[in-house]
Amino acid sequence: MEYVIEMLNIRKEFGNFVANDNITLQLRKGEIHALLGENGAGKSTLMNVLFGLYQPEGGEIRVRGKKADITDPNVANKLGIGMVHQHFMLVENFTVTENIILGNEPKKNGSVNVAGAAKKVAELSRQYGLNVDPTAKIEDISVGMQQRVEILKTLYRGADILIFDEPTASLTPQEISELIGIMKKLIAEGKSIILITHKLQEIMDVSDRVTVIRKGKGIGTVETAETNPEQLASMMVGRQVTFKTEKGPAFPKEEVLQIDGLTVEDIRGIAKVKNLSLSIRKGEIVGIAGIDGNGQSELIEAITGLRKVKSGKILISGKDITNRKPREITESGIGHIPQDRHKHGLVLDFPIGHNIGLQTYYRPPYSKGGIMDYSAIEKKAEEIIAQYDVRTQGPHEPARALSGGNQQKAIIGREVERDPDLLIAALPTRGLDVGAIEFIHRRLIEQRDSGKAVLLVSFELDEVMNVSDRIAVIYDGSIIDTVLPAETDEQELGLLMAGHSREAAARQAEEGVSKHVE
Amino acid sequence: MSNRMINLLVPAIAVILGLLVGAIVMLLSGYDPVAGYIALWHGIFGDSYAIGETIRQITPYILAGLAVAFAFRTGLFNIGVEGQLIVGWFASVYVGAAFDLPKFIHLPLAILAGAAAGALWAFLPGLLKAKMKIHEVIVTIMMNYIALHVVNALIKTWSGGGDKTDRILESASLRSEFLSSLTDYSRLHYGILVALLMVVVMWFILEKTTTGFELKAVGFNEHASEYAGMKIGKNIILSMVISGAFAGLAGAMEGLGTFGNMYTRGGFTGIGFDGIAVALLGANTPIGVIFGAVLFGSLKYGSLNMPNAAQIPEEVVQIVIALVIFFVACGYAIRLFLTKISKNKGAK
Amino acid sequence: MGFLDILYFMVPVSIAYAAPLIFTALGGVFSERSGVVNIALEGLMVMGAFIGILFNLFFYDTFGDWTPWIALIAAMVVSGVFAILHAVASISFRADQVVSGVAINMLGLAIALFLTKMIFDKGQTDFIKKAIPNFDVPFLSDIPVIGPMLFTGIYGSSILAIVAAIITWYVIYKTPFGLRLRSVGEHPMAADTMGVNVNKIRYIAVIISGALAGIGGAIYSQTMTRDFGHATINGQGFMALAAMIFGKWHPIGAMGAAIFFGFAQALAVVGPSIPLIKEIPTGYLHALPYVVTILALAGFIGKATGPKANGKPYIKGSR
Amino acid sequence: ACGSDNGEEAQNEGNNSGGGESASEFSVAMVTDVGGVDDKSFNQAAWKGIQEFGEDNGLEKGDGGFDYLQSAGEEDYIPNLNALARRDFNLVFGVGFMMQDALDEIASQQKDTEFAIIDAVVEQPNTVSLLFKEHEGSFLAGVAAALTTESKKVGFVGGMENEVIHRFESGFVQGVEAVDPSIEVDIQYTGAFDKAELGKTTANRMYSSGVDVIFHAAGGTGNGVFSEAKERKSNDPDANVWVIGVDSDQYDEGAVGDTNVTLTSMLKRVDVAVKDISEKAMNGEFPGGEVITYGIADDGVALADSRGNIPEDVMAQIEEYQEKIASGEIEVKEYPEGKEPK
Ligand SMILES: Nc1ncnc2c1ncn2[C@@H]1O[C@H](COP(=O)(O)OP(=O)(O)OP(=O)(O)O)[C@@H](O)[C@H]1O
Ligand SMILES: Nc1ncnc2c1ncn2[C@@H]1O[C@H](COP(=O)(O)OP(=O)(O)OP(=O)(O)O)[C@@H](O)[C@H]1O
Ligand SMILES: [Mg+2]
Ligand SMILES: [Mg+2]
Repeated sequence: MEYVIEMLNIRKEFGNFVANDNITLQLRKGEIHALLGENGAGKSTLMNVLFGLYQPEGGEIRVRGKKADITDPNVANKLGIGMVHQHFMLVENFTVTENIILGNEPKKNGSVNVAGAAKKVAELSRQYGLNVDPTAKIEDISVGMQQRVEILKTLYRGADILIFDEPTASLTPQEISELIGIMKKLIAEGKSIILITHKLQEIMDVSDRVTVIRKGKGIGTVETAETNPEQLASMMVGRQVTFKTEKGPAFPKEEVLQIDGLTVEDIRGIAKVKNLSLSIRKGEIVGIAGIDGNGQSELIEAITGLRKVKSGKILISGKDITNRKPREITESGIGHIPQDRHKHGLVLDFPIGHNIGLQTYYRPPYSKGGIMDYSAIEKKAEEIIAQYDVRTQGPHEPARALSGGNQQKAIIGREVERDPDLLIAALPTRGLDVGAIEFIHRRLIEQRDSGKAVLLVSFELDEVMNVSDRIAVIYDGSIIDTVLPAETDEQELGLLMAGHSREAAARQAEEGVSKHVE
Repeated sequence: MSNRMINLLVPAIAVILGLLVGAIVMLLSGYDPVAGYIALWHGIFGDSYAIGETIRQITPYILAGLAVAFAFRTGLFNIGVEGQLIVGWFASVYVGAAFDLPKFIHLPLAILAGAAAGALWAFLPGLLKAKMKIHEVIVTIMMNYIALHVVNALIKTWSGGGDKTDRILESASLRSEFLSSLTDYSRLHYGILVALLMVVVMWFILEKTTTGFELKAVGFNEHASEYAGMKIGKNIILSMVISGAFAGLAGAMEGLGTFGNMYTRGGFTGIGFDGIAVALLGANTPIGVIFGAVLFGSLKYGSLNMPNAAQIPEEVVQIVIALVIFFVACGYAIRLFLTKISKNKGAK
Repeated sequence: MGFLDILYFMVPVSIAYAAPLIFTALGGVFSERSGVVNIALEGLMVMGAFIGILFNLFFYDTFGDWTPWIALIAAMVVSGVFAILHAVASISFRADQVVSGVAINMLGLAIALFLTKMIFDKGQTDFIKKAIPNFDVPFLSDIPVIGPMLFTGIYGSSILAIVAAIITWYVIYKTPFGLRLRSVGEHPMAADTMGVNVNKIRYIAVIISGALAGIGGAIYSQTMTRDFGHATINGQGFMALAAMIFGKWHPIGAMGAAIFFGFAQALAVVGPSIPLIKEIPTGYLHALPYVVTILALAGFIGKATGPKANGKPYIKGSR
Repeated sequence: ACGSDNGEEAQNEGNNSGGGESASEFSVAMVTDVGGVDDKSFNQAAWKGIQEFGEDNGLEKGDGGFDYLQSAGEEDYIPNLNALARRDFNLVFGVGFMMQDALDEIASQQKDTEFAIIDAVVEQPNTVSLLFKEHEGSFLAGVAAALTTESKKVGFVGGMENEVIHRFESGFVQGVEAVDPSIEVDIQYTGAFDKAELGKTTANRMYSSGVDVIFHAAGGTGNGVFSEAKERKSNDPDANVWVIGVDSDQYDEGAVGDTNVTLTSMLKRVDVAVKDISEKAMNGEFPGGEVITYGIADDGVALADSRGNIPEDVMAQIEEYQEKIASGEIEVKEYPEGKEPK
């Protein structure tokens, strides 16, 4: 059997911490090879070693049978290895084309031939059905398109060994199915792929083989055909994991959040939320289903006071909080798990303890008369770290050093412990492993059961379906329909999210239109 | 080798390296480094007078360093300490000379005047940054020149066309018979206590108060701070104002301690700019600032004695000082080296 | 003076004043666009001013009227080399870029003065025989209104500065190097994964900034003072830094800002013959240029944010 | 350290003239102000005087001979003065009015050392204050300018405004008026002694508006004035632009090819004063507590040799005025109208 990549007994240490402990991974030509492991297991590290960003302390790498010594990404690129990084490696204020050609720019008499490159990019993007706008600035395009730009970067360089580090973490179902289509195309062309994802179903759908690692150690490699999600999960976590979180029926009580005719504009003055109305009651979880960029972020920012409201009203338990300061809003009973945990959720350079105090530091017991009582904050932090199983050396460790999964648990702990009437959870499980996801879902449901309201925004249909009691579908800035999980399915939701009316959706379902919504 | 150990060794080695290279410079330019450094040593610690003057020199550096450091902790680069120092100097002298009050009121009042003036001078850049996102560096640079010319003009107006202000009254002076007799007529004054007190104040604000918590948070991550309900603008302005107050105090130390009056100035004092290095050498921590200030102050004052006692020209001395600063700044390379050898030792 | 006379006076003066600042500010643009804060511009300018004069003095007999121009090249080279110190410290040794800058500023002045002492055995150099000349552009200077404003008494160095700004714009926004330069200043890790050698680019950028600041200094000393002493360069480096930010790290913007500063300075000089301004007492008039600048900032410049990675050393595999 | 020295000096005076060891019985030193020892102004002149005195009396540079200390900032004045006193120099000069308070303080502490201050008055028994009648010399500069101008417009470029510079302005204006009251004097202060670009722009403004002679009292800023004049001269060799230098002879600064734009310079002979006082002190005649002003009569101020840039006949007229001032026939007002210090 011919291997294009062989990573043999790779060992990588950070200081005295061993991130990769003699891990072996062998990639066959033309296969999709999944790499599975918990947050912090060492997947990205292993791949960064292969891509030349890290130098391994031990082991050897063979590319197409020949021993290779990959000292930096340049070497990897030359060997035809391309990597789509977990945290996008894109220059925000560059155009798509500029990002793609960076490093080997086509020249026309001395200057960069942007026009020519743009053509080539457009060509490639058509060829693989990636549909990206070569002239758009990265900061202006959706995460999904940024993802595809990352892919184009590798294709542009003619890589035939592709590493995808959690490509689907931040994609909508549509985008995911598109991505899967793309990967299949690539394989058809004889390329080989290593795929990191926390979504077992994806692995089952697309991969040929799976290598599982746990806490830096290789657990083993299995043929996808001969395994199942449950087995994979227990392999990586080391215990049984339940996927569909149990939850009893909801008993909605009085109204907590009431939004009437809300209109919100983005920086450029374009209306992103259009005359939107929504109401949530205590004891229920309302899921907002929708494709990224349909106004979810603006809606949440408006509710939480991070963005100005153009027109309309937002009431929280009857109190008008339209265009109030964030603090006044949080104090009137809103908890907020922000979409971007690194930008809004945490002060990464603060210890995790300070971060847990971020919303409450200014009032007793955490401070009295303007004087901080850090010991009180730490005590609280330690409670939360214990209760929410945040894996860290303790309250003093900088938030930066925690895995996103654990960063996320800390944030959830912080917000839930403030005991808000309404908990807004935006993409709360993005990038987390199944264990962490299960944990977080359980917490959201607990909130509901204790008579709180939860507003869940997610691009993951199954998440919305599993967790919410009611699903409000957002399209082009307004709620076009509200459905009950029991009475709908992924196809219908998908169609609604694409802007079709329920009738149309139903009709199409009859005609048995495509399983996958392209 | 333990980390604490290394942390202590790095600056020490840096200073030594700087002095070594400085010695080479002196040799190449035909001067005797040994004599030079002996002179430097005597210039700093030679006798009670030298020590007194060295401490006097360190005093404004501590405050200027605190000013820069404090702003940096909130993510602001206050390059306008120089100007804030100048207005602080003038304000303190004005109050010190224009009013006649009992010492226990007059002195604090004069000191406060200095702080207030500095704070005021830093308020505008803060405001422009907070409200219009105008970069503080450029505004503070401009404010430096404005301070220079405006204060000169004020001195003229006040002194009726003269070149210097009246002398402050005894009741507003930081100097004391006791200290100068202790140090053989040096100009050592109680300002050093003010400076050290301010070190504590900065530490207290940053590490103990909610304000400090907010200032640091905003400095690290504006978005998260806003999310957490902090007022970004307010914190930016506050930080500049406090920073400016420290700078103004540095001026007050010159006005009420070292000089007792103020002359029209042809140029800047330089203390404000050196304060930038002082702060960063001290990693923007209150204690670190003391280290930076001691280094700068000692070199600056002690080096006066090198031309005096060893006939080494001013210019060479300046080169040596610059080299020391340079090497201290390059501490990382030394740290790297130290950890390497300590590793190798560990390996064996 | 009539209004036009005032303009005829102020415009050329502003451009002349701006030339050294433009070059130096462009240097700043290169360095900071690559992510290296360059507060060392002042010291690099000092070095340039000194070398310019020194070369001019020693080689006038060899190069005659061309001396000032060749002196610019000499200054460019020496300051470029001198800038390597800043590069090593802030890129390889991860020194705090501001402290390193402060040290370079002290060092530059000290070395220049020391050599002056050694060579001329006094505090300032002799006077150069051939300064950078100014001239009236034939024909163009006869055009009414704009002739006397733009084409009269213009310095070759000013033209050079404007050309340099345009070239810089081209290099930074149109060439592969420019693309890499900006990427390194915005997101070095991304650049690294694309096979761009981050530190190499930064070294080049810092050296270029030294070279340009050197030219700036040499232009100043060869037009304004015609000798070199301790006060020849005092603050221009920081004004250039201000111009760079004023211009939002954009070459053309920086040029505009520098010319604006020149205009503000000239305003203070002609102030006594301008209706409103003449009311301001002299003492305060000296502060006018700086006040005007702040007003301009508040008025129509507004928000300016530098390159994202500015001031942060690039450390592989850390985030 | 050396209270009784004066006495000894007096006795040793005889063999002093011969130089040699015994000479080192008397030692003299100075502290520069922030301008530094090479400021082409009073610091440099003072050091010149001390060096000459040293050579005349066979002194060595260093302890027991002659020496100077440079001040980087005004906070250095006191330590420097103190250091020299402690090194037992018999006579210590403080150069520049900025040193007034510092020297006052040290003189009151170091009672055994003799001090002299330039451009300011310090009332201490062991201190002599040396002032100059800049206005008298500037008067002559004004005469020279008035007799040279063709456009009937002359200019004065000042540095920072202070009493000393006001004396320059005052004398210059009176000199011009004495010759021809109809001549317009364009006066501008640049607010700085170290901003050549300001000097150049200001001179540019003046020359553009028809001024053809500029007298500058602006230190380094004056550099710019020369640059502007030289630029105009080299562009148009028969342009009528002149600069009158200040403090030291600035002839070299005016060289343009084989012509020269330096009309003359108003010399402030700090060196003369320094030598004079040093000799007095060495001979035990130190005028402690006195205020001595050096004017035209005592060669304290004068015009430099114009190397022919001022024609004979004009020179003759200037000398007439010089006589009159020396003899006191002409009384030169020290300060301009409304600029008298309070
Ligand atoms: N730059 C780094 N410096 C120090 N330690 C690191 C660094 N990157 C990773 N580690 C350590 O290595 C471990 C594995 O990190 P890695 O990024 O490979 O996890 P992962 O499997 O990619 O997790 P996730 O699924 O969340 O992406 C981490 O738990 C961390 O302790
Ligand atoms: N600078 C660092 N120092 C120490 N550990 C780090 C550092 N950066 C990352 N890590 C470790 O790398 C592991 C994975 O980091 P990563 O950011 O990929 O986690 P993640 O859960 O994937 O986050 P995200 O959800 O944002 O992708 C974490 O366990 C974290 O501890
Ligand atoms: Mg990862
Ligand atoms: Mg992840």
